[in-house]
Amino acid sequence: MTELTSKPAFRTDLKPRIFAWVQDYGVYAAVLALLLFNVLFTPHFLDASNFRTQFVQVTPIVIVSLGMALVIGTQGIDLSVGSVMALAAALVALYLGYGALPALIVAVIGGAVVGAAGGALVAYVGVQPIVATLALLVGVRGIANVLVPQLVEFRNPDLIALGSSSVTGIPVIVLIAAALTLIVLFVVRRTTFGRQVVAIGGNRSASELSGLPVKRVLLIVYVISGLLAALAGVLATARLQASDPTSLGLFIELSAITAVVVGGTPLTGGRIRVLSTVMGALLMQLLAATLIKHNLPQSWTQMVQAVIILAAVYATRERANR
Amino acid sequence: MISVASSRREQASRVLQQHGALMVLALLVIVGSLAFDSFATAGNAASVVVSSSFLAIIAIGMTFVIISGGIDLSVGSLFVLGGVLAAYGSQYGLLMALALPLGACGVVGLLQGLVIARTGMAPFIVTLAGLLGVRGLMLAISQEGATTYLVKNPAFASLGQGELLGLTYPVYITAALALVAMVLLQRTGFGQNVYAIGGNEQAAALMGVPVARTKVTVYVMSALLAGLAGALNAARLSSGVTILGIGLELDAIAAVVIGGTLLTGGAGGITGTVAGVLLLGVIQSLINQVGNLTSAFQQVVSGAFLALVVVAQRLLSKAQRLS
Amino acid sequence: MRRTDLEAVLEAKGISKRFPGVLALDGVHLALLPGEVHALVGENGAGKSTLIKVFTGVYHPDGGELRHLGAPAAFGTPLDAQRAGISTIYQEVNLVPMMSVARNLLLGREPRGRFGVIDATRMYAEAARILSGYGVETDVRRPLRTLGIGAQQMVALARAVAVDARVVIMDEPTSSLEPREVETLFGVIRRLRDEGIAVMYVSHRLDELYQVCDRVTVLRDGRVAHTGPLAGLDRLKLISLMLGRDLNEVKAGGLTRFSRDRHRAADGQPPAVEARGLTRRHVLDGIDVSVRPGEVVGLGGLLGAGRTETAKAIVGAMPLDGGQVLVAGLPLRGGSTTAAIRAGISLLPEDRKAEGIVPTLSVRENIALAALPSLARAGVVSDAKIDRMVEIFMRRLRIKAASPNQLVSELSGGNQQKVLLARWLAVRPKVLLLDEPTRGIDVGAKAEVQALIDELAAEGLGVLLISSDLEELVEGADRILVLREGAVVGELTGDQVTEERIMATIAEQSDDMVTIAERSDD
Amino acid sequence: AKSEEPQSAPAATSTAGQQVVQSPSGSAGPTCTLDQFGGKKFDLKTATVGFSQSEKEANPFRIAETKSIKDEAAKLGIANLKVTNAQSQFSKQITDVQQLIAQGVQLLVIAPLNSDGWEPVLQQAAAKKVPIITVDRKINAKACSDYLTFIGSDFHEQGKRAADRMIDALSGKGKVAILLGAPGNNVTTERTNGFKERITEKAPGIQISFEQTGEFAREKGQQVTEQLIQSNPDINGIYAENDEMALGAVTALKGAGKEAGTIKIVSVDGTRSAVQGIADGWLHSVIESNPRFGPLAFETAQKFLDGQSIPDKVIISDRDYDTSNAKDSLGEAY
Ligand SMILES: Nc1ncnc2c1ncn2[C@@H]1O[C@H](COP(=O)(O)OP(=O)(O)OP(=O)(O)O)[C@@H](O)[C@H]1O
Ligand SMILES: Nc1ncnc2c1ncn2[C@@H]1O[C@H](COP(=O)(O)OP(=O)(O)OP(=O)(O)O)[C@@H](O)[C@H]1O
Ligand SMILES: [Mg+2]
Ligand SMILES: [Mg+2]
Repeated sequence: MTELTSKPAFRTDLKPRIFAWVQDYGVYAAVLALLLFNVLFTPHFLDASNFRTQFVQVTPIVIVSLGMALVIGTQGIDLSVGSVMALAAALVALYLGYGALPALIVAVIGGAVVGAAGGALVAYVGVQPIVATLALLVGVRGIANVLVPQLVEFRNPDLIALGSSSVTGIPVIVLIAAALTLIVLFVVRRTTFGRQVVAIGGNRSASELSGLPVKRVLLIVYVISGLLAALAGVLATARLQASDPTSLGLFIELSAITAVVVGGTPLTGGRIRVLSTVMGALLMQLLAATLIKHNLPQSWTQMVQAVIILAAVYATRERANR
Repeated sequence: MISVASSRREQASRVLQQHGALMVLALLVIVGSLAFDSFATAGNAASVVVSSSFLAIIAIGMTFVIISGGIDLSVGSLFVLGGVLAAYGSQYGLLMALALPLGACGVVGLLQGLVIARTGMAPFIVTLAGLLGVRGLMLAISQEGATTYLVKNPAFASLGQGELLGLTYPVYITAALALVAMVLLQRTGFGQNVYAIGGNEQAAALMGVPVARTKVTVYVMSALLAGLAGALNAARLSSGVTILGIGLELDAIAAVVIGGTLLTGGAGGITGTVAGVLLLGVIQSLINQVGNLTSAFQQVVSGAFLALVVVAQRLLSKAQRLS
Repeated sequence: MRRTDLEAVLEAKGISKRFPGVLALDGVHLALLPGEVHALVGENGAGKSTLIKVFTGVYHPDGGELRHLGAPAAFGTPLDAQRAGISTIYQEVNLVPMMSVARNLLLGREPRGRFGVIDATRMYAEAARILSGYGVETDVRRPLRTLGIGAQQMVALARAVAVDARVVIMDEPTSSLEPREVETLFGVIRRLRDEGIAVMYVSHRLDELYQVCDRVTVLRDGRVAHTGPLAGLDRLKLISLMLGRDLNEVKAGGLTRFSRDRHRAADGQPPAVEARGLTRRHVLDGIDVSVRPGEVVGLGGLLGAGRTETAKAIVGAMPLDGGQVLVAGLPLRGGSTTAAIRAGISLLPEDRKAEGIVPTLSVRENIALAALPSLARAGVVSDAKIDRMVEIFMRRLRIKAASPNQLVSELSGGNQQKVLLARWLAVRPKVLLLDEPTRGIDVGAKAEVQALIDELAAEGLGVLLISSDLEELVEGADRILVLREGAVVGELTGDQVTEERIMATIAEQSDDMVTIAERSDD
Repeated sequence: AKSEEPQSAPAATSTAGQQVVQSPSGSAGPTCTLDQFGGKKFDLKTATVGFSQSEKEANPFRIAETKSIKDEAAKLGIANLKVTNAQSQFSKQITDVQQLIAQGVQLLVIAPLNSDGWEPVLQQAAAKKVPIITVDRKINAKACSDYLTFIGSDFHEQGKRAADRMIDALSGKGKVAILLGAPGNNVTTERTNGFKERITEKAPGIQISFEQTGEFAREKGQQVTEQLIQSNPDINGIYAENDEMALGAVTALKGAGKEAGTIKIVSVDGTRSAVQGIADGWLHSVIESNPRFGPLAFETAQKFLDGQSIPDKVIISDRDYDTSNAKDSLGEAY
C-alpha cells in the first residue's frame, strides 16, 4: 500500500509473467490447441452434432468434478463418487414406478446420505479421506448391486426426455451441468461457505481457532459431492435409457480428480478453481474423443493420455520459489 | 529446565495403535477358526499366506512411498507389466526373466521419481499418469493384451512355484524383503530421511536431508518391488497374464493404511503393513468360507469391514492422544 | 579477542534477491569473521531471513557473489551449506514434529553400530546427554511434537550447534525461550565465539544484542544501512538506523511502548470473561482467571506453565476435564471456538505458522476470515465491505504487503503477525487473548502493537496478555497472574507488578525442575 | 420401492434354451475315463462341490450361468455347493480356487477369467486328484490330466459366424466398425480374430475401418458409437462383441436420429434385450453364447464318476437369432 512507494521499483520481467499466465490459463490453451488439431486433422469435427456429442458425454464428469473440486479444496478426496452414481442408478430403477421426479429425488437423497457417511467419517471420526471414501467405493457399489443386480431398461418417457431432449438446440443435461457450474462458482467465489471451505483446506487448525465450523463445513462438502455424483448418475442413467449399477461410474473418480488437478486446483487444498476444472474435464473429453476418432489402439490411447495429463499438470503446477 | 517423560500408559497405547492391525488380525483369525472348521487348516492358511505375498511385496514399497508423504498409483500397472516382461524374458533364461521386468519397472520408477522430485508435481497425478502409461505400454507389447507369453524356463518357474515346508518361495522372499525393509526404515540414514521428508519436507531439506534423492529412491524402490511381485507372480502362474493388477494400487494403499501408516506421511512401519495385507487376505478368506454370498454382498461386506477397521484404528489412536 | 584483519569465513558481496513484486535484497555486502558474534537487525521484512536463506543455500541469489573462506561459493542446497560448515537455526522451528526428539537431534549423524546400521541405544543415550547440556531433560524417544515450542527450539539449537560448524546462524533463536534458557543460549554462543566460530545473530530484542554481539549490520528495505562495532553504537541511534528515521524524531518518540499509567479498569465492573476451575489432566489444574473490560491481565510463568493451554481452554479450543467459562456472567455453551468468538472472545495463537495464517490465501482473505459471518448477508459475502475493512486495518497496523491480494505466506514474519492481529480485531471482540503477540516483531512494529493494546484497552476491551518478555508484561499489564505447573501460584497487582516480583513468585517453593511428567506418572 | 413394471416377455420355461452338445459325445477327439484320470469314485450328492465364478453376477450371462449351476445342484440334491466370485480379478480367482481345494472340495467347476495362468491351481488339484470342469472359457493345459474337460462355446467360431451374418447383411460390401470387448480378455481376442479371418477370407469388399473397445459395457458402447457415427458417417455395419455394447450402440443411433436398420448391427450373446432388439428392427442378428452350463456340467461329472468315458471338450451348439426367429425365441433367450 503506502509502503509500496518506498520500495525500489522492480523490473517487469516477462518470463515470470508468462509462467504465471500459463499456470492460470494453461488448461484453456491446451483445450484450444487440441481443438485446433482436430479442426485440421479430424473429419467432420466442426459439425454442430460433434460439439453436442462432446458436451453431452462430458456432463457426468463435469458434475462429479465440481463436487470433487470442493472436496479437494478442503485437502480431501472423494473416491466414492463412481459408486454413488451406481447407487443413484439403482435407486432410480427401484423408484421409477412413482414417476421420474420422485425417483430422482430418492436417488439424490441416497447420494447425500453416502456423502454424509463419508463426511462424518472424515470430519467427526477423523479417518483419512482417501480411506474413508475407499471403503465407501467398495461398499456402496456392493449395495447398488444388491439393490439392482443387473442392468434394467426403462421406458419412463420423462426420464428418457431428460436424457435426450434439447432446449433451443442445447441438450437439457448440458444446460443442467452449466447451471450447476455457475452455482458452484458462485458458492466458491461469493459465499461465506466457499471461503470457509478454502480456508479449512489451507490450514485446518487456524480455521478452527478462527471460529469456523470446520466439522460441519467438511460434512457439507462431502454431502455436496455425494449429491452431485448422484445427480450425475441420474443424468447418465437417463441418457443410457437403462439403469446399470454394475458399470456406471467405474473409475470416474480418477477422471474427476484428473480434471480438477489438470485445471490447476492443487491436491494439497486451500484453493479451488471451478471454471478451470470444467476446462480440465473438457480437455480430457476432447482428448478421449480425438483418440477414438483417429482409431488409435487402446495401448496408444492410454500412453498419450498419460503424457497429456503430465504436460497439462506440469504447466499449471505451483512453481517453487528458487 | 524442561523435563518431560513418557508415562508407561502412554507408551502402551502407542504400541496399541501401531499394532492395531495385528490385533484385529488375531481377533479375526480366532473368530474364523471358531466359526468355520475348514478355516484354521494348514491348507487354507497356506493359501492366504501365499496369495498375500505378492500384495505384500507391493505394499512394502508403498509403505516407503507413503511414509515419505507420497503415493504410488502405478503399482498395479507395473505389476502386470513386470509379469508380462518376465514371461517374455524367460525365453532367454532366468537372468532375462528377472532383469527385463526389474529394468523396465526401475526405469519407470526413476522417471516418476524424477518428475515428482524435480518439478514438485503431485505424486498422485504423476503416478496416475504412470498407471495409464504403463498399462498402455503393457498392452502395446502384448498386442493389445491378446498375446500371453508362457514361462517355459523351469528355473524361473520354480522361483514362483517351488515349495519349502508347504509354502512357496515367494513367501520366503516376501519375508526376507520385509525384514530388509524394516532395517532399512528403522536403522539406516535413508530410512530416517524417508520419515523426515514425510514429516516435514521443508524442515527436512533445511536439516540437510537430500530430499530429491530420497524421493527418487523411494519411487524406484516401489516400482522395482511391484515389478518383482509381477515377475514372481508370472513364475507362479507360468504365464504373463495381461488382465491382472486393476485396482491393485487401492488394495496396497488400503493395506498400508490399515497397518497404521499415516497417509499424510511421516509415520508408519512395515510390520503394520504386513499385518494389513494379511488382514485383507483373511477377510477375503472368511467371505469365501461362507461360500454362498452373492458377489454384491461380498462387496458390501468388504466395504463395511474396511470402514470398521479404519474407524477402530482411528479411535485407538485418539485414545492414545487423549491419555 | 576480535581481529578485524582476519579473513571472512562467509561473505556476501553485492547479493540481490528478487521475489515477485519485491526486491528483498539489494546489493547486500556482509562479512562474517571467525570468532565474532555478528548481529543482523532490521525491521520486519527488511530481508534478514532472506539473507540467511541465501547464505544457507535455500535461496539462490539473483545477483552478487557469495564467498566462503575467500573462494567464490554457490550452495545448491542446504545440505551443501551444511557440508561447508554452515549451520542454521531458522526463525520458525524447522524440525520434524512426528519424529522422536532423538532422531530429530541426530538426523544425518546417528551413531552407527555393526554393518553401518543405526545403534538405537547409543543414539538415545547420546541425545539425552546432549540435551541435558541445554537444560532439557526429557524422554528422547517421544515425538518432538509433544514438547512445548520452547523445548523444540532448544532441540533445534542443540542440533545446529552439535555439528562441526564454522558458522552458526541464528534467526531469532530466543523468541520462544525463557530468560533462563536465554542465559543457557548465551553461554553456548560465547563458547562458540571463543572456539573461533563465526556466529550470526538475528533478534528484535535489543538488550540481547548488546549482551552478546560484537558487530552489527543493519538492513533496511533490503539494503545495508550500517555495519560496524556494536559497543559504541547508541541504542537510539541503532533504532533510528533500522527505522530509517531521524535520530531526534526517535528520541522524541522515546522507547516507551506502553503508556506508563495503568488503565482505569472500572473496578466495580463485572468481568467481561471469567474462567473458573479450568482443569485438564496433566496440563491445567483448576485455573481461575477473569478479565474486566478495559483491563490488561498478564499471564506470567515459565515455559510449559500452561499459559497457552489456559488461553486455548478459554476459547474452547481444548477439551477440558472440568471448569467453565462465563461471559458477562453466563456460562459459555458448547465449548467450541465458534461459540466463544460469537460471545466476543478471540485468541491470537502462539504458533503463527501452524495455527495462524492460511498460507494459500491472500492477506485480504486472511484478515477477513474470522469476521466473514458479519461481512456477509444470507451467506453471501460483500467484497466492498471486506475491502473497506481490510484497507483500514492494513493502514492502521501498517501491514507491509505488495497488495491486499498478495499471498500471506510471502510476507515477513512480523507482517504475518500483524495480519493475524487484524483478523482478530476485525471481529470486534470484547476480550482479546494475546499469546506472545510481539514475538518476532521489530521494534517499530512492537511499539505499534503495544500502543494498540493500550488503545484497545482504553476503548474498553479486556485483554489477556501472555508474554515471555517480562518487560513487556510488566509495562503492559495492570495485573499479573503467575502460573506454574498448570496452576495459579500468585497474583500481582498495582505496585507488585515488577519483573523481580514475577521472578520471585515463579521461584517460590519451586524446585529446579518443573516436572509435568512426574505428575502424570501417578 | 416401486420399480417400473417389467416388460412383458414370455417367461423362460425351465427347459427353454437348454444347452445342446454340438458333437455327440465320444464321437471324435480323445476321451477320458476315471481310470485314465486317476481319481477315486465318490457320490456327487454328498460330495463338496466348488464353483468358481469369474465375474460379478451382474450381466445376464453371468447371472444365468451361476443360477444354472446352483439350480442344477439343488435339483440333483447336491447339498454342499460352495460358490466363490473373483469379481473380475484374476489373482483373486486363483486364490478362490486354492481355498476351495483347501476346504476339501471333491469336484471343481470353474468359469475361468483367463485361459492362461492356472499352473498353481492345477498342481494343487492334481496333487489331491480333484477333477476340474471348466465352463465357458478354456484353460490352456492338458485335458484329462491337468483338468478333466471343458464345456463351452467356441468363441473363434462365434466370431466367424458373426462375420457370416455381417457379410450377409451388407451383401459383401461396405465399411464395418468393431466394438471390441475388454482388452486382454481371451473372449475379445478370439471373437475379433474369428470375425476378421472370415471377413478377409470371404468378403474382401468389406473394410474394417474402426475398432475401439467398449469394454463389454452398454454405456461405453453408446459413447464410442456416438463418436464413431459422428466422425465416420459412412459406416454400414457394427460388429459388437457382446449384446450390451450392441444395445449401447442402438441408443447412440437413436439419439443421433438414425432409422432402425440403416446401420446393420451384429452381436454375440443372445440376451433377451438383444433378441428383442432384433424384433424391433435395430439389430440385424445375434449369435448365441449359451450360459446354462449346470445340467451339462453335472451330467458330464456323473458320467465320469460312473466310469464312462467323456470327451476332452464338449462344445455346445449355439444358435443364431435373426428376424426370422427373434419373436418366437424370446422365451429362450436369457
Ligand atoms: N517466498 C517469498 N515470496 C515472496 N516474497 C517473499 C518471500 N519471502 C520473503 N519475501 C519478501 O521479502 C521481504 C523480506 O522478507 P524476510 O522474511 O527476509 O524479512 P525479515 O527481515 O526476516 O523480517 P522478520 O523480522 O519479520 O522476520 C519481505 O518483503 C517479504 O514479503
Ligand atoms: N501430552 C502431554 N503430556 C504431558 N505434557 C504435555 C503434553 N502435551 C504438552 N505437554 C507439555 O505441557 C506444557 C504446556 O505447554 P505450553 O508451551 O503451551 O505452555 P505455556 O505456558 O504456554 O508456555 P509457552 O507459551 O512459553 O511455550 C509443555 O511443557 C508441554 O511439553
Ligand atoms: Mg525473518
Ligand atoms: Mg505458550
